[in-house]
Amino acid sequence: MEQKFREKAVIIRQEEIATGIFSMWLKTEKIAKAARAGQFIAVYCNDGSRLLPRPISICEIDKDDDAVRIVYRVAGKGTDEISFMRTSMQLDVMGPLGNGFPIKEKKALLIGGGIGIPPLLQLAKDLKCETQIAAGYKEQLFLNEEFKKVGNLYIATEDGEHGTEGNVMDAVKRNDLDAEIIYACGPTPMLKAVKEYAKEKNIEAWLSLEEKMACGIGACLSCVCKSKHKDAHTNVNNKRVCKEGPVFRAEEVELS
Amino acid sequence: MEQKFREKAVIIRQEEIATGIFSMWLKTEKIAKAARAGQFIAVYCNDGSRLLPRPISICEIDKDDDAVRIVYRVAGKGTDEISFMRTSMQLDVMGPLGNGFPIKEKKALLIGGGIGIPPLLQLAKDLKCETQIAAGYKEQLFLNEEFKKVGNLYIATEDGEHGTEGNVMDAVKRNDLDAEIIYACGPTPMLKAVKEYAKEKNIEAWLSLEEKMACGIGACLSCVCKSKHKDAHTNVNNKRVCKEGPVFRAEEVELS
Amino acid sequence: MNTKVNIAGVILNNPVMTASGTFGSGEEYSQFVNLSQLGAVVTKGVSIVPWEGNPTPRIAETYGGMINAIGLQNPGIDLFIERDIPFLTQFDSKIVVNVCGKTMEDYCEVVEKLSDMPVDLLEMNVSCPNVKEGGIAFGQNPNALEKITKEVKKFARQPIIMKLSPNVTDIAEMAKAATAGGADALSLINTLTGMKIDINRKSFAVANKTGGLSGPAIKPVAVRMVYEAANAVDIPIIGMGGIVNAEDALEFIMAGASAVAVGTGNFINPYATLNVLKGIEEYMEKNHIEDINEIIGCVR
Amino acid sequence: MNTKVNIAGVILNNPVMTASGTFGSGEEYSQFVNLSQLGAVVTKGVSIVPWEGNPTPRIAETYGGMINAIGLQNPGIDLFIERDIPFLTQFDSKIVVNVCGKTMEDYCEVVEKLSDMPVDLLEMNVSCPNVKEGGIAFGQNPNALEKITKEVKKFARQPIIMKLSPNVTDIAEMAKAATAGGADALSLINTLTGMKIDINRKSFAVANKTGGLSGPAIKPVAVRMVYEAANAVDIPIIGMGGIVNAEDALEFIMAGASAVAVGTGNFINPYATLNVLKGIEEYMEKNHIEDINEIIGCVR
Ligand SMILES: Cc1cc2nc3c(=O)[nH]c(=O)nc-3n(C[C@H](O)[C@H](O)[C@H](O)COP(=O)(O)OP(=O)(O)OC[C@H]3O[C@@H](n4cnc5c(N)ncnc54)[C@H](O)[C@@H]3O)c2cc1C
Ligand SMILES: Cc1cc2nc3c(=O)[nH]c(=O)nc-3n(C[C@H](O)[C@H](O)[C@H](O)COP(=O)(O)OP(=O)(O)OC[C@H]3O[C@@H](n4cnc5c(N)ncnc54)[C@H](O)[C@@H]3O)c2cc1C
Ligand SMILES: Cc1cc2nc3c(=O)[nH]c(=O)nc-3n(C[C@H](O)[C@H](O)[C@H](O)COP(=O)(O)O)c2cc1C
Ligand SMILES: Cc1cc2nc3c(=O)[nH]c(=O)nc-3n(C[C@H](O)[C@H](O)[C@H](O)COP(=O)(O)O)c2cc1C
Ligand code: FES
Ligand code: FES
Repeated sequence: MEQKFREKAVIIRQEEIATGIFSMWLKTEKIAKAARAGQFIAVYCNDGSRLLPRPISICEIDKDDDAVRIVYRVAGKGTDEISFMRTSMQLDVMGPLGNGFPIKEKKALLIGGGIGIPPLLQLAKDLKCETQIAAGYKEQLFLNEEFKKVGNLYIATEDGEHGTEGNVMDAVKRNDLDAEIIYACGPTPMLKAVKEYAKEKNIEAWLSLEEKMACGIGACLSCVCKSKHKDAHTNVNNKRVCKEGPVFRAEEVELS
Repeated sequence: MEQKFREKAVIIRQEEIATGIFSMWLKTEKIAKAARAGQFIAVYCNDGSRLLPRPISICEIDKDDDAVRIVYRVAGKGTDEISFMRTSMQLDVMGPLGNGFPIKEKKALLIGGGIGIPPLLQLAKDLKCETQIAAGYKEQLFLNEEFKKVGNLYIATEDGEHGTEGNVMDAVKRNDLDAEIIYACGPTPMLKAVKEYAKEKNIEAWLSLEEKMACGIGACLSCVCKSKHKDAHTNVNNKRVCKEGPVFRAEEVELS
Repeated sequence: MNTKVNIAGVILNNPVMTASGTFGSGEEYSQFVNLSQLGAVVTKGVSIVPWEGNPTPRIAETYGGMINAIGLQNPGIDLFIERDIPFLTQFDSKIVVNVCGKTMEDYCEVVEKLSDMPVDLLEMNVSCPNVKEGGIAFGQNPNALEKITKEVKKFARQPIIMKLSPNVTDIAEMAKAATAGGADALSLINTLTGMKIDINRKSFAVANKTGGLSGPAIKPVAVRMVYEAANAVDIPIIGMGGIVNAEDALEFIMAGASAVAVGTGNFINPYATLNVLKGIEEYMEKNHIEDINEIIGCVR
Repeated sequence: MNTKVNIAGVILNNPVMTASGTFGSGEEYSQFVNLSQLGAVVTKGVSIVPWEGNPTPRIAETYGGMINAIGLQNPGIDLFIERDIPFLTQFDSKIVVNVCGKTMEDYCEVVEKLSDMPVDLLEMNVSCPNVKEGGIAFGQNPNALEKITKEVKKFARQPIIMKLSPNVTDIAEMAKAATAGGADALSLINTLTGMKIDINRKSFAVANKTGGLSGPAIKPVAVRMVYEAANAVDIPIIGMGGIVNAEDALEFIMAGASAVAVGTGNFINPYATLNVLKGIEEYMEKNHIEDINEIIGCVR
């Protein structure tokens, strides 16, 4: 079993990179060393009325400096609280959690939608073959300059102000993006479209899923998704997003 | 009815004046203007798990600068939280609450025990006649230099390192302190002793009481003490410490 | 935008009320809140004679909530009628008088005394966990509840709200019993019986040993019970338990409450009632809801 | 300093246990906690056949707590015996298997299968609010509770703990019924039934509509019920509900619990169980308590 750690991370810096989207670098003692692309951390709130940790994907890992970067959207009270934290303040975190993306030597297409884009950054940096990135934004761009440095970036925005008008699959189709492997992270409707596209084109595809979590480490069975095969752990057609996931082979999971 | 306000006060400064005893100056919009010696403010915690305000007496009032000073002991989680706050941070407060000390032109003896000493400071400053202050500390002194400037200070400490060895009533008796009016604030056993002493010597005495509070303004009936007379409000022998008090004529209340 | 709601024929300007016992008879909070802006003010429980209440400490803070065992201290109905009702009639909000008693006769006498008064609704507290006799005994047994409701109805000129205790196995059964007894509306929940121990003093944190748990901590239990009651009976329901902001209130409304009451929330912020009201209006505007009645019980 | 406690003849090294369903069978948390340091590990509920559990979302955060409606997903008793028991026997802590079922026969079959196993205690979950059949139905009716206790006892070689539901009018009555049925110990409380509504989606926050409320928010209710149960029966009581730190645990112990379990607290901090244990030892040292048994039920 891979090691997980609970630590007090120190905030190196935090900035708002688009309206309501924050990027935060955290200095950790052990998590950065152990982390891989596609894994996530559990971030605990300081306010005692909010008890459960917030799962946030790892966006970048700096092994030399023992730091991880997260990019998150203010979605509710917990992320709002965290967005007010400043350099040198401490944050309880646990990680690295989940399985992460499998790194394969194949021509890759990374598909990200909205706040599903950030976890693809470390993945793009880790991949060794040709890497194409399709990123679908609502309006405002973020991380796009950083993605340009690590692959060919194709953008979609809802109003078409940047890149293709429409969603990220429109960008994929418009640019006729071809690949031997797809990695995707984003909202469920997007993941469904990716799954279908991959099946049609017969491309190996890996999807990063989300589900409400409590323990984050596989003990509570809050975060299951429906799976094709019986899960070794509980002997039913459920897999734990926090443990067997968040990244699954597309055919393995039912998206609802 | 006198005005009460709920505001966001700004911390002007905070310092630890003895181990676990903090002094904090708060800039207020309206509270300082309305406040009197012996009144208190309700201080709300930022942590959402702690809902009820903490009643803290006003130690000093700076009407020119619209500021009030509180001096408090870290007694539990709420005061602990507040003790970590720094200059320019904001704190929700409500006040001024309660009746305050009656200011009379009589030779006065102020008796304070432990964390009951601070509210006597503004009182001592407001009194116009001869003012004697008896202050009983456990070990460490605080505010003593400030009291010296506004009256004759008599000190008691448990180990006798400063002033009289013993409690504050030992200092009163040892120095044979005489007065036409007594104002007292401190733990219940001390208040009982003061009440008895005043009765014996036939001195008018006013006691500042404590009780667990919820609303702080007289609506919830959490904070009652037993009274000699029927309370006009609820028609029984109870008075609300937050509203009819915290300062009562000694004969008026039963101390238990 | 319409925020008017109908509680047993009484039209409240808006669904925001105060929870009994947390707001006195409104005087203290009137320094902060213009009472005319509230849908209704619900008074502290009043009994036939003055009650002294319990010894102190009467309250203790708990995680996300508080325990109280005030023990229904009150001046008795005569002084109440003389002083508190005239005070409240100055305002536009509806007046709800909360009634407590030790025996069935106690309740009936108070109700009778109030029958000619300018009071809009009467709320029967048959669910106070902090007094020995009466109170909760009626609120934990469906037969007793039905019976006291029937009895009280005989003396009442105003519509009767029965205030239910959450300390029961089946809230739907209790809601049905009160309805069968002729209740015009229900309010729930009263407090959950709780206890806090002071481990340093090795004793109970409130003198009464047990007390009633209120505040945000209990909201999920309250919403569930309001939902179950609303789906069991057809009379209007006033929901309460942990409401601090508009989102809280809207949960209750969507679960089936026609009005809501703010209790412990007042202690956290004296403006809580007005904040709740403002937030409800903002939500309605943002979501293009013309009439609050559209969303009462919309989640099923 | 002695921290050993006796639960129905089974001696735990210390009173700190895990609460069923929050700790799996210990494997996941064993990365953080040396299981040998715990008084006992209590497993997730196990049934005669595998259960799929409820649809997601299965949980929602609430103020100072959480709602869950996992629905008792579990691999069934056979895989459990093959895999989870051998895992747990590696450690010094006692092993408590939590059992769930839809019918009385279900419970008895699981108990029978476990009777030859190296398991120290069996805990009957007759109080799960999140499954339609069985579960809580047994836990809300004193006659049904007495009957299932009797029945299960016939098949059990280990002492039986009956886990009580807090969703009842009178917990003392339930404690007495389980005791009359032959229960060797009681554990309480299971979760309070609650509901959360997502006002933006106008729907239930957990797919099952209702779920079980747990965490610090419910602690005062749990302490009160442990106190009432401890004063109603003579068998040992395992207290739980919102325990996050040693002060919480000591409240339960002083109210009458011989042991305590940490549930939701594990999600807040994976080291919660060990922190509780350490804090208890520190409290004992500071207050010169030689034997933890001195303070069990010391507040009356
Ligand atoms: C594996 C995983 C990786 C994620 N990575 C990112 C990321 O990199 N950046 C980012 O912005 N967001 C990410 N999310 C979503 C993020 O967890 C939620 O937006 C966040 O928890 C919301 O918390 P809140 O307190 O602001 O909202 P609230 O609504 O106040 O949260 C209440 C509760 O619901 C949970 N919750 C709310 N929304 C979600 C959600 N979408 N998924 C899971 N739990 C939720 C919270 O954790 C909390 O327990 C990820 C989710 C998962 C499961
Ligand atoms: C009128 C009045 C004036 C006071 N003035 C001062 C002062 O000037 N300086 C000072 O240090 N302390 C003062 N106190 C006591 C102070 O209110 C408590 O020490 C403080 O509330 C403890 O809060 P906590 O969160 O640290 O402790 P916790 O024990 O965590 O508090 C839990 C709850 O109990 C209440 N509580 C705890 N102790 C007391 C207490 N002694 N009296 C009333 N409520 C209590 C808290 O308000 C809170 O609601 C005063 C109390 C009263 C009633
Ligand atoms: C201090 C206090 C006093 C209360 N007194 C009464 C009362 O006199 N009559 C009554 O019916 N309910 C009384 N209640 C219960 C409240 O009206 C309300 O039902 C309960 O507190 C839940 O709402 P909340 O969580 O918003 O406080 C009291 C509650 C508190 C906290
Ligand atoms: C996610 C989750 C799953 C649970 N599963 C079970 C279970 O399988 N069997 C059981 O008896 N209790 C179960 N419970 C109840 C707990 O064991 C415990 O009684 C309750 O949560 C109160 O304790 P806590 O506040 O410390 O969590 C579960 C609780 C949670 C939060
Ligand atoms: S969050 Fe507990 S199993 Fe995934
Ligand atoms: S604290 Fe509410 S009446 Fe005094």
